[in-house]
Parts: sequence; structure tokens; C-alpha cells
Amino acid sequence: MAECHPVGFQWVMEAKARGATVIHVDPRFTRTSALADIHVPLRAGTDIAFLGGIINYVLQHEKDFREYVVAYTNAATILTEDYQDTEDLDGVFSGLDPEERTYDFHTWQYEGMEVQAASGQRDQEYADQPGGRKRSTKSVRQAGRGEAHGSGGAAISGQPQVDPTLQHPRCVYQVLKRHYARYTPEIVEQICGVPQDTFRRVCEHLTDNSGRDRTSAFVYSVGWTQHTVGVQYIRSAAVLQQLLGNMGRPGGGIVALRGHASIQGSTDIPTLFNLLPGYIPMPHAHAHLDLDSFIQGESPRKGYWAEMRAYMVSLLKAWWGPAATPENDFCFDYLPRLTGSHSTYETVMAQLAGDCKGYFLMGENPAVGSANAKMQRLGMANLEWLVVRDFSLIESATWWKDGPEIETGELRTEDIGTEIFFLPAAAHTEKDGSFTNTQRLLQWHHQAVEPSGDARSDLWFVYHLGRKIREKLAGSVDRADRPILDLTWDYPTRPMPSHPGDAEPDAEAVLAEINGWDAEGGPLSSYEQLNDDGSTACGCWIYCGVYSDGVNQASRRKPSTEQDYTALEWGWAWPANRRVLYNRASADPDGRPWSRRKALIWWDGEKALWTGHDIADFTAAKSPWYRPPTDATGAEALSGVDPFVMQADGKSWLFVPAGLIDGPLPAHYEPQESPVPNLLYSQQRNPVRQIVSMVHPNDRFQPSGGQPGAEVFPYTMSTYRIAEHHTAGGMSRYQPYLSELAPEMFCEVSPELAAERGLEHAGWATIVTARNAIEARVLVTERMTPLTIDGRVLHHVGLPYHWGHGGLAPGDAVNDLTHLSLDPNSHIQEVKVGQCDIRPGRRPRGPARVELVKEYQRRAGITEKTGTEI
Amino acid sequence: MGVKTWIEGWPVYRQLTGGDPLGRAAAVKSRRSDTLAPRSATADKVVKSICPFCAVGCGQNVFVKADEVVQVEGDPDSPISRGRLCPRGSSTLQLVTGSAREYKVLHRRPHGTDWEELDLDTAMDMIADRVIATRREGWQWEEDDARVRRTMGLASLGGATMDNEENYLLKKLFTALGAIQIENQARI
Amino acid sequence: MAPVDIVIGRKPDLTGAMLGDTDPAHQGGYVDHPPRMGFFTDTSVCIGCKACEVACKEWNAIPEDGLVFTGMSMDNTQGLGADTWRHVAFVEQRKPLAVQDPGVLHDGVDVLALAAQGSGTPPDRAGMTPTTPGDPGDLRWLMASDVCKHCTHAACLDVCPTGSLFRTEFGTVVVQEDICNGCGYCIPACPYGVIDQRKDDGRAWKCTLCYDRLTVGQEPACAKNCPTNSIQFGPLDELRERADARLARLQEAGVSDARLYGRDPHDGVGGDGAFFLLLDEPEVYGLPPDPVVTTRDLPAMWRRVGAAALVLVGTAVAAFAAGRRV
Amino acid sequence: MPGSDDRNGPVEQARQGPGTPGGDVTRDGLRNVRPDRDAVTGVVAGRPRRGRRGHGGGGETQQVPDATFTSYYDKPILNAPVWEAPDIAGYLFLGGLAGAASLLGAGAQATGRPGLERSAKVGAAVAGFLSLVGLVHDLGKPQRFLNMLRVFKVTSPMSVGSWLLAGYVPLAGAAAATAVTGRLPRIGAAATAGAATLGPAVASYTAALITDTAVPAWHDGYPEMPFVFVGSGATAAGGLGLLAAPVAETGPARAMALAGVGLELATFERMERRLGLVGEPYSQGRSGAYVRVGKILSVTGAVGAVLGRGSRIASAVSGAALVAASVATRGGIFHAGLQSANDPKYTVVPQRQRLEEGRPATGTSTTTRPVTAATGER
Repeated sequence: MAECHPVGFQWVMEAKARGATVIHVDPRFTRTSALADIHVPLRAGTDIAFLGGIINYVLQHEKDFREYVVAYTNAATILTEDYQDTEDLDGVFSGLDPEERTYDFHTWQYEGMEVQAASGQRDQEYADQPGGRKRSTKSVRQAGRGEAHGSGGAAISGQPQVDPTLQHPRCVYQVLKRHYARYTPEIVEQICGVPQDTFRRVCEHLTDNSGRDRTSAFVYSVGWTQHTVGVQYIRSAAVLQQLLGNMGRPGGGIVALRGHASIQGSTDIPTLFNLLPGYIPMPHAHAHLDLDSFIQGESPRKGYWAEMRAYMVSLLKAWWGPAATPENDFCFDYLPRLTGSHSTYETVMAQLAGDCKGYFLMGENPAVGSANAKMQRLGMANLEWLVVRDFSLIESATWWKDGPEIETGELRTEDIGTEIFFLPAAAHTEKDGSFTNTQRLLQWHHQAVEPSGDARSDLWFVYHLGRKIREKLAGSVDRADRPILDLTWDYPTRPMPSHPGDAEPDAEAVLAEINGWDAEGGPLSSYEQLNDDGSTACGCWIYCGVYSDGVNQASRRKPSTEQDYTALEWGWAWPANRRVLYNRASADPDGRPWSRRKALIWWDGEKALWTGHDIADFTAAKSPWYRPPTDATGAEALSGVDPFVMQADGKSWLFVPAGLIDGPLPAHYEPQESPVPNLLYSQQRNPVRQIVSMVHPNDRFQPSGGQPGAEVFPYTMSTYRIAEHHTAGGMSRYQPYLSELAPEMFCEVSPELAAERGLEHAGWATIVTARNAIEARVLVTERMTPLTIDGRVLHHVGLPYHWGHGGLAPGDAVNDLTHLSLDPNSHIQEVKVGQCDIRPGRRPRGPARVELVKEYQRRAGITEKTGTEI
Repeated sequence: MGVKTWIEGWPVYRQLTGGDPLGRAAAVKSRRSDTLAPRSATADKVVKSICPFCAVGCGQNVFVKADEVVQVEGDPDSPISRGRLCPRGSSTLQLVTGSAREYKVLHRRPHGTDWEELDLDTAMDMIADRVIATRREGWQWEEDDARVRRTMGLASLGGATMDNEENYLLKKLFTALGAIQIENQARI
Repeated sequence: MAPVDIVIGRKPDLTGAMLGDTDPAHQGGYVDHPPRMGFFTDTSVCIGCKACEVACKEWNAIPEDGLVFTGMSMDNTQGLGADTWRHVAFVEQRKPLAVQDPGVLHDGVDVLALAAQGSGTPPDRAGMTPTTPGDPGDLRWLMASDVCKHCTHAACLDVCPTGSLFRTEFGTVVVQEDICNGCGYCIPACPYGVIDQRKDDGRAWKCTLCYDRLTVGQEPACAKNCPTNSIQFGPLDELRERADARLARLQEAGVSDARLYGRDPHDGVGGDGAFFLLLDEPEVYGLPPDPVVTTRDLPAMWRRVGAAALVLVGTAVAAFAAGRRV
Repeated sequence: MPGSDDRNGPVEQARQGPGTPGGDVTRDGLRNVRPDRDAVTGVVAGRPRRGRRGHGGGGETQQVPDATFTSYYDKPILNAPVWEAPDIAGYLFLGGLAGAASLLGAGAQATGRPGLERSAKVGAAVAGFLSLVGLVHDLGKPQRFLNMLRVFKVTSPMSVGSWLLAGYVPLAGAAAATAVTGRLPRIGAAATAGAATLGPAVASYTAALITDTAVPAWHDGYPEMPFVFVGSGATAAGGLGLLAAPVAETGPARAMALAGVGLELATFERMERRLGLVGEPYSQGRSGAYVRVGKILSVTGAVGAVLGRGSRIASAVSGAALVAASVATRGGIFHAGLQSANDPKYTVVPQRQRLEEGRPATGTSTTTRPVTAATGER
């Protein structure tokens, strides 16, 4: 955090000043470690074992916040008899189809409930419908429904059976206890390399600082998401935080530190294949799909997701306006359908296959920043046309004349048929617009100056591209063109003084559409006003209210010194300007703060309202003693003690009965490439990790664990950022002031590894995987520590991934080494851990570089099958 | 400038007559130092903004003089950042005004060996034509008997550094075109 | 003490007069001047992010200072100079930071011998490349943002022959770029190695404590941006009080290595306008352990120069006296 | 182990002490908020007790062995002078030569040695002028010299020197011109007297110029350096006389040279011995080589001057050797300064020694230990 989010780290320092203990868990000793009380180095890729060990500690020592756990989580819920745990099946859950590499979730359900897939994987119900087919189910799963619930919740109907004493052998609490019983301090030490004494102290600090009077927070970055089990990493923390009663409470939570100015916004209003704005799933291809069957398949009966039809219809009205009528299903049919995963890595495969011919890159540098960057470049070399919009001539714009493959001779500039347009982009100072930061806060940035030359905002680009396409297609009778021609695209523009004849669309008008309006065109103020009859339009239901009263709430800037610490009048947070999600849980079931020291919101009996420092993430007037009638639906169906309002049962889920692709509970699996066999189960890797679709001669996997050939790549590597640079370097390596701070690609190794491999401090090293070989300067440092893993010494190679062949501070790209194996829920690649070899000296030039990699492949006996075992 | 003024402006004279006989402070202050004014104080306007790097969302004040950004610094009013910026945020001025910025549309023909300049409007027309053609080529009404009504011909990557409004229009346009392969850094 | 008392060759202590008292702005002839302003850089809360370096460069439009990978931990800036006015030092040591658990465990490798491979530092001289000798289970990573000290008795200012370097009304020491003639005298005069010459223009440059910003009540760019408030700006009196309290608190809490550097108004430079809280000896961070303003000895120097001149005259007279016979 | 107890005591205090653990989020708002700058690391938590490795005492109490010292990656603490050797080493030499030569010229005029007078005065004028050229060349742009006359700073030897040179160079020039042309004898006499008055200062102030720096080998040599400089100046001026004047008139020049060599060698020796470690650069490396050459040339020149006193050629050769000796010595001193500034050893070791011997540079040490802070002088 001190490395990549230094300004956010001031709040960690403030917590320290108030007495907080800071524990930093990271293979490397970083700037964060330097300011932490305890640094816990662990082997990359073993966090679930570590967190599972803590969960086991909490359960064995009964350190859970029992009142919270019973009242607010599904700990008491009883599972069906069909459920079989990793304990029963040696590392896999019931329902695994090894052929298709998918799980059938039916056995993961609550006892006594109608089986229905919910969160994340909502539309699995189609499989049970007439006309639904097995292929469809699988491809739906591949489509990554896991993240379709950025805003929460899933569907359950019926009343689950519960045992508030938590004694029932099939209640979640007992299942959890059994599941984690084998995650002992001894096994944690063997797998993670964390000494038992250190581990015990971490457990004690965490449990001592959790409960009624104290709360602890987890902070993570992509160190957790970029794994084949990334979602389950975060789930592990979620299980722990629920058990400790740290969710929805001040000082608690799981804090995701995201890496880009509006990466949260680009998930909320997704430029993602599987989502529509507000986490409404993109429809999947099914026979006879219409709006009703879509809602039927996706929407639960209880909680706020029960209103999905209103959200969806309002979105369709925002997009197709008058053309969207009840008679034509509000143009639902205009939406294209998915057939499986269409993530960026599948797109690269489609480029290589020649199916995807045109490509837009908007402020993104995949030639450096995406896993197996060589595949990215080769994919781009196979396009018909490519549009790059950026500030500078980044690697993704210039690979055709100076890329690594030109040097090795694998590509020849004259042979590359890709037509490339480079369009200079406007900076944030040159346009109006909003960013959504990592805490879901929308903040408006105002235009300061006009962009110079040909530089234009992306808003300008998309608007005018759409305008031109619509003009060119005007009069078309092709049915395929109707969605384009019916699209509402009449945004107000203003002339650009420095560019006569040109016009910039009004960003605030777009924000107003995102916010939505009622039948009279008046701005909406809450998603609770949305209707499913076409009388409201709203471009993103969770952002509804950002333009309430016709005021740009995201541009509010009341100084923090003039309001209290929640600063509710600074910007606008979705949903409904709430700053802490699920904050109903900060109060006990009777509506009183759990502790005087930890008061956030509470029930005001006199006013019969929830009140406090934050805006209640709860129906404001729903008393703690409200109990829904049995036939209630939607939000009405949640009781006064159901804080997790997006969940259909109002509870937080220790056990996830539906919505996850790879299991209802986190289990430790070794990474795709690992130096050791899995000590916990005979199942080595996540059985349903997404890998098969990525097999390609330029993306070979390595032998792993005890397999022959694994010793060819004996060292564990991890990629990361440093304070001096930003992501793939497009915004930093081209700037002198940042480049001089970290002018060359380097790797971090321990003195022991340097001695073992003869690496010279400040000299050069070559790092090799089955994909590629790169060179880096060597930083020998005791901040890199050898770990003892199951009795043998393991070394890490630290690889910051900022560099590429362009810019003021060029260097080899680490992502040339990484491979394409993905988390099945999120389709995020595993680049935080891999295996490599490191040798002294610079890498070979020209074709010899390719030959070196081939030689390693031969030595390790690598084929197209290697590493693709289930 | 008269001789008297010149003499009185001579630091040696000021040394002899003022309170700084050793000539180390007030007596030797130069004309530039006397009239020094920070560009953050002489700016025509200060525009409220947000840091474009990571997702912490630090507040920025953008100082503008004669229609040019002359300084970018932390916004002390922000409850998130309290006026502070990290090294990347601190480099914002160089990011937005530095020599690495490109201001011309560039075009590389198929099999070409170098960039050529292109008029912006022409480029937009060419791109629109290519989108329409590629969309048609990759069009699918059905796959495996299920209606898909989409094109697999074109894709987009990027958006995590773009504004919500920009992403909204992009997703809207792409979806209306029937293009589904639209992704951003959040996947990476 | 008399404000001005310059008599070459006189015996009594001229130091105070030559050097000015501890209100340097008053000494410099400013009436009704603002309080003396300075920096307190508390390295115990520094995260080494280098925001100060970049903020300083942005504000002062300082040229890039070389793209060199050094191997000096995360420090590729190396030191203060004409084109680096803030420099973050990174020190990796086998030493404990109070009871911090660094988690590392090293064995059996002669890190100092390794350091010699390519780092250019002889093993016996290696400050901490990669680390200092000590317990292999100990590690701490010190970071410290160095800057011009704005000495109470500033040698650079004293020796400047043009009055380019001068004491501002805030008690800070600033190079006036319209006056500097590039004589370079200030550079070897500085006991901290702060000021240096910009090669392409010949003039001397260093931290101005953002003099221009101070004139309108704004704080210096580095202090403003510092994410963890390691760089604190304010009236020197206040900063000194705050630093004393901070030191006491750290000491009480068990951070026994904490110490203040440049805080004492009676040290060899009369105290620094920019002073530090360090966690090890100053030289570990590249700071002189006991710097002295060279002009402290200037009266004695002038006396010796005078005596030598007389000796030369005597030699000449004697030579002619003797020369008659030779 | 008492050390451990000491370390753990305050930790417990910090855990239990008032305000820590502090921050409360109450219904009425935040309580016990402390600014982030109050954060402490390794105090509220960490590892319980040392000694999980068998290595005994930590490095904390380890004294740095005497033979070594600590530095920051062996980087120099000081920024070395940026002066170019030909400009500024030349400046030192020429100033000494000019100053002493002016005395020689005046004496020659007074004692009726016209040949010596002319050569000394011309030498002084040329050397004075060239030294100014050297200075201006080092500044880069000629008009920059004018800024030197913007102030008069007694705290700056360069300021004093600039004013001195501004007065001296015209006087020496006038003296030389009248001596060569024979015109305007009164003005010539006055100029000669003036140059002879300023000359000793011109020859000696450069010692203050280099010793008034933080460069250890220069600064710490300040008690002897002016004498080394005037000695070297006398050597050079005497050498010039021997080289240029008719052999019959060289007596005073020879005497001056001999005295100069003696003074220079004696004071240099004394300085080096007194300086110890800091004086190392005067005998080592490039600077040491210059100094050795200077000494050899001085002695050779002096011996030659005495033995060859009757011979024009021997006198001239000896004179040239003496002039060269002065050049070499100045070059040696100049480079010794660079060497001394570029090695942190010369900065750290003496300062560290001072502190360890309990005699910091002035009243107190730059580093304030907690105990000092507690008593505080405020």
C-alpha cells in the first residue's frame, strides 16, 4: 500500500498513531513492510492456506464474534445431505464434472429450499428449464457470472432450515469447522513457509483486535486477484471477517485497493463483456430468450436484486428511448448474446485465429501490461486494423516496428498487414467527467483547458464515431442495423473554441442519462423510483441519484474540514451516497451500536429511523423488529435484522451455496505453476481453472509440483508494482521525473539466490520461463528472504512489471514471461505467481532468444499437454 | 534610471546604509527576488480535478494561466487525500503538459514501415468505415441454434483510466453495434 | 553581542558577529519579518515514495538528473545536487527497529562480499550494500528525505561573492538565479554537499524552500505533497517543540535509535532550518556527523593571511637586504 | 538480558498507556484522534523477544570498528569543487607569483636594478591579468564578473579577492607599463607602491579562498596554508627574477626564492604532519604526485640557484624550475582538495573522532540525543 497507494497509506499511519497494529503479509519486504509492525513473508500463491489456518484458529479457539455470526451470517443454515466437502472427496467438492471441468452447484444448496442458482452464477436455472441444455450451462459458467454481482446479492427462495446453536452437523458453522480443521499451524508452516510462532502471533493480534469493541480491516490489491484461485482468496478473507464480526463496521471490512483512476467505475459502468451497467448480466444465448425469461433466470425473489426488471427496463429505455416499448420487450432483443467467455484473452485467441479483425485500445497498453504480452503483440499483428488512443506512442502503438519480435525475427514489419490509427487522447485536465475511486466514490473533474492539436476526449471520440456510423448506416433496412439507428445519441454538444467547427459532447448530459429520469424527464433521486413499465429511464441503476435534483452530486466539494469524518458532502458514493456498505451490521440486532467505541449507525426509536454518521445501507424506516410476511418479495421480504440487503436471505455468506464457479468454500490449491505438490489435498490445482481455451504454441505451461522437468524452473516469481511507476508505464515511463526514479527494469533477489546463481549486484540477469526470456538489472537485497517450504529452501524472484521497449526508461516486459491461466470466476490471469529460472548475464539477442526458450522447453519436456491436467 | 537610483540600488550602498552591513540578506536582495510571485498565486483560475493515476482518487487543483495548465497540486479540501499526492500524482503537470504528449493523428498503412500524418476527420471517417465493414463480416444471427445477433469481428480494450461517461457511451455504442468483446483493465 | 564587529586581526571571538545570531533574518536587516520557517523531516514516518522529489521538480521545473540504475536499494537519485533538491535515501540494515518483526531470515551468505560484485563499493567500506553486518534475522529499511539544511550559519551564503545567495525574510537561504555568476565557491563551502553547479548553465542551484510560495503563505511543494507528513513545514520554533515531543515519545516507546539532527542551535552551523529525526548515525544517511560552517574559522584565517602577507613583505625586504651581498 | 527488558518495558506502556489504543468512533464522533505523523512502528506489536537465532547481541550496540567508518554507499558527503584545474589552480599560482613579483619589482626599483624591475613588474602585471582571465573563464561569461562588484563581503574571500584584484591589476599594469616605456615616472612610482602594497594580499588571500571551504584537506590546513602560499609565491617570483633578469641583478630574486622554498617546505611539512588522516591526499594519488614533483623542483631549483649563481643559463634553468615548482605545488594542493572532497572518509572520520572524544565542533553536537532533548535549552 505504501508502494502503490502512498496517499491512502496516510490513513494507515493515522490508525497506527491511534495504536493500531499493522501486519504486512507479502513475499517481499516492501515499503509497506518497513512501516509495519510485523512483516510475514509467505510463498507466493499460498494465501488460502494461510488465511485458512487463521480461520481454523478462530474456530478451534472459538474466537468468533458469536452474536454477530449467529445473527448476521449463514453460519446457522443447514446444508443438504448431498453436499460433499473437500474433506470427503480429497480436495474437490461434490458436483465436479472432470470432463467438462465444471461444477454442478445443486449439491451446495441449503436444506429445505428450492434449488436455484443465485449470486454470480444466476442464470444456471436455464439448465433446468425446458429448452435449456447442458452446453448452455457450461458456457454460462465460462462467461464468468461470478463477478456479475459487484453490487452484491443473489437469489434464494423459500425458508432455509437453521440451527442457532450451531451444533447441527450439517450447519454451515460445523461444515466450516470440518473443512478447515486440517489447516493447522504445522501445515501453514510447511506450505507457506511461515514459522508457527509468527503465525500464532498473527492469529492472536487479529483475534485480540476483533469483536465487540475492536475491529480489524483487511487491505488487498491485485496480489489477491491475479491467481487461478483469486476470487477464493478474497472469499477467505470474507469468511474470516464475517467470523470476527468485522463487516459493515467502522474500522472493519475488506478494502480492495484498485489501481486505476476509474477502474471501479469501469466495472460499475462496465467495459466488460459479461456485464451491463449496474452489474446486470449480459444475456446469454438461449433458445426463445425474452425479457421475461431473462428476468426469471437472473433475478431473485428477495432483496434489492428482486427489482432487476425495473433496472433492466430503465436501462433499455435509456438506450433505445421511444423505440423501446412494452410491445417489443423494450428492445431487449437488441442486446447481443454471449456464448461462453469472451474475455480479453479469448479475444487475443480470436485475433490469432483471424476471427477478430478490428481492435480499439483506449488508454491501455497490453503489449506490456497483459499476461503473455508476446501473444498480445502477435494477436495485434494479425488484425486488419487497430486504433490506439493514448497520450504517447506506447508500445501497443509501435510494436510493429520496434517490438521484441522484430528483433528476434519472428515478425517483419513489411509482413505485418495491420493498419494502425494512433489518435492522441485528451488528459483529465482537458475534459469534464467523473472517476469512481476504489471506495465507490464518484468524483467529478472539471475541464481546465481545451485539448491541443488533434487530442480529443474519449467522449468526443465515441460520440463522433457513433454519429458517423449512424450517418453512414442511415436508411439501412438491414435488421442488424436497427439497434444502431434506434439508439438515443442526441447528446448536447458545445463548440470547442480552439477547434472551430468541432464540438465536444456535454459530459454532464451523459451523467444525467446515467442517473436517469422519470416520465416527465425530471431527474431521479433513487433507484427505488425505477419502474419496470418503461416510465423511467436510467443508464446505470446503482448510480441513480448522482444527478438528483438536477445537481451533479459527484462534483460536490465541501471541504473536509467543514464536515465530519464521513464527509458525505464530498462527491457521491453509490449506492445512495452510502460510505460503508452493509453498515446495518455496525449495530446489534436491536439496533444499538455493538460498542460505544464503534458507533456508525443506529436505530433512533423516537424518530423511528436509522441514523448516525453514515447513510444507512438499509431501508431507513425499517425497524430492527420488523419481520416480513411470508409472501413478501423484494426488499420487503428482508427483516429488520438482515443487514446484507443485496443477498436474498439478508445474511452474509460464510458458505456460498450458489454463485461461485469453483466451490462454496475456499480451499488451498497450488498455482498453475508451483514448486511443490499440494500438501493439503491430492488435487494439485484448482480443477476448474480456466486454461484449456488458452493452449497455444506461444503459451506453453511448465511442469509443476513433483512432475519431472519442474526442476528446470526452480524459482518462484511474482510480479508487482513499485511506487515510482504506474502500471504498464504509459503514464510514467514517458515522463522524465518518474523515469529517473526507477530508470531500468530490475529484479529483486536474496543474497542466497545471488550466490546460488552467481548473480552480480547491479549486474544483469536473464529470467526464463517456457514462454520467453527477459533480462533485468539485479538488485540483491535482504528484503528478499529465502523461505523453508516443506523442508526445502525456496527463493523468490521479484519482478516489477512496469517496463517495456519504449519510453525514456526502456526494459524488457515481465509479462513476456507470464502465461494465460485464469480464475474461472473473474477470468483474471495468474501473474502474481509462477516458476522461472534465473541466470547471470544479459539475454541472447535475435533468434537466439527464441532458441534459448526452446532449449528450456526441451529440457523440461514441455508439450502442449503440460500443465493442462485437471 | 538616474545615477541616484542606480547608486541606491547598488547593494554595496545598501550595505553601507541599511541594516545588513555584511551583505548577506536584505541588502543583496535582487530585483527578481523582490517581485517573485508563485505561479499558483498568479493563475487566472484554479480548476478542481481528480488525480488520473491510481484509484485512491486524490483531489487535485489545476492552475490555469493564459489557457495553459501551469501547475497541478493536491487539493487540501479533499477528505481522501488532504492535499497530498504521491510521486505519480505529483508528476501530473508533466503528464499533461510534457513533451511525451502526442498531438497529431498518425496512420500506419498495412505493411507500412513508418507513420504518416492524417487529418483527424479523415481518420474518423476511415475508422467508421472499418467498423461498419468489420462488423458485417463478423456478424452472427445465431450460434448453435440460439439467437446471438452479434458481431465477433471487433473488440475493445481499455477504460479503467477513462471517465464513467466515456465508458457509458462506449458500452452503449458497442452493445448497439452488437459487439460483445469489450474489456478493460479490471479484467487484468 | 554587537551586531557588527569586524576587525581583522582582533583576538576576541568574532564568531557570533561573523555568523549572525540565531534570528538570521533579523541579523540580515529585515524589520518586521515573518517567523523563521523550516522543515522538520521525521524519517520514522517516511515511506520512501519520493513524492517530495517529484513535487519539487515539478514546482521548480528542475531538469531530469540522469537515468542511472544504481543498485543502491531503491535510490537511483544518489544525492542532492543542482538538479535534485530533495533526495530520498534508502538504507537496508541488519538492525532491529524497536521490536518490529521483519520476518526475514538469512543464512550463511557473505553479503558484503556479494556487495563488492559490481556495486563499486569495497566490502569493508560498504555502508549497507546490500546491508550492514549484524544478526541475519534483523532487517530494517530506513528511508529519509534529504534537503538543503538552510543553516543558521550558512557557509554557502557567507562565501558567495555576488550576494546571489542570500538570507530571506523567512530566515531561509536562497540562490538568486538572476545574480549568480557561476563562480562555484558555494559548492565546496557547503558542509553537507547540498548545492551544486548545473553543468549547462554554470550557475549554482539548490532548494529555495519554495521561497516564491512562502511569499504568499503557501507551503513548499515537497511538504505539501508528502503523503505521510514525514516532511513537516512551519515556524522553526514550533517544529523544534514538536520534534522534541516526538523524540521523547519515540524514546519512551522503545525506539531507542531515534535522534534529532540539526535541531540544536548551538551546533557547528548554529542549527539547521531544515532538521531531521533520524534512526541511525547521520553518516549512515550520507550526512556529516559534526558539520561546521567553515566561516567560523574565517577570522582566524584572515589573521593568518595577514600574518603571511607580512611575512612575504619581510621576506622581500630581507631578500633585498641579503641581495646586496649576493 | 537487561537490554531486552528495556526494550519491552515501553512497549507494554505503549499498549496500556493513555490514548493508546486510542481512536474511538462514538455516537458523538471521533475521539482520541492523533495525526498520522504520530505513528510509531514496531512498538505496539512485533516479535516478543530476541534470540531466536543463536547469534547473541544484535548489531545495535556494536561499535563501528576503528579501521572502518560508515557511509552512504561510499558516496561523498561533500560536493567537490567544480572549478577547472587550469583556471583555479592557475589562479592560485598566478596570484602568488604576481603578488610576490610586485614586491620584487618595487624593491628592484628602489635598489636600482632596472632589469629585475622590468621583468618583475611585467611578470606581475601579466600574472595578475591572467589570474583575472582565469577567474572570468571559470565563470563562463565575462560580464558575470561584474556581479562580483555588486557587494563587498568580508565573509567571502572571493569577494575580497575580487575587489583586491580589481584594484591590483590596473596598478600592476600601470607599474609595468611605465617601467617598460619609462614614461610617467611619478605615476609609475605611485602605481608601483600601490601594487607592492596590495601584492602581499593578492599572494596570500587565495589561501583563505580555499581554506574557507568545507573541503577537509583545505579547510583544516588553514593555519599553515597562507604561509605555504606566500612561500610558494616567493618561490615563483624569485624564480621569475632568476629566469628573466640579468644575472647581475638576480641577487634579491635568488634570496627571495630561497626564502620562499624554505618557508613553503617547512610550513607544508608542518601542515601535513598536523593534519594526519585529513592530510593524506597531499601525499597520495595524483595530488600527492604533484606535491612531490613540486618539492623536488623546489629543492633542485634552490640548489641550482645557489650553485649556479654566476651562470646566466644555470640561473635561468633554476628559475624555471622554481616557477614550475610553484605550479606543481598549487596543482597538488588543488587536486588534494578534490580528492579529499570526493572521499567520505575525510569528512566522516575526523568529525566522528571529534564526537567520540567528546569535543564537537562547537558547544554541542549536531545530533540531539534524547537526553539533550529532555533537558532542552528552551
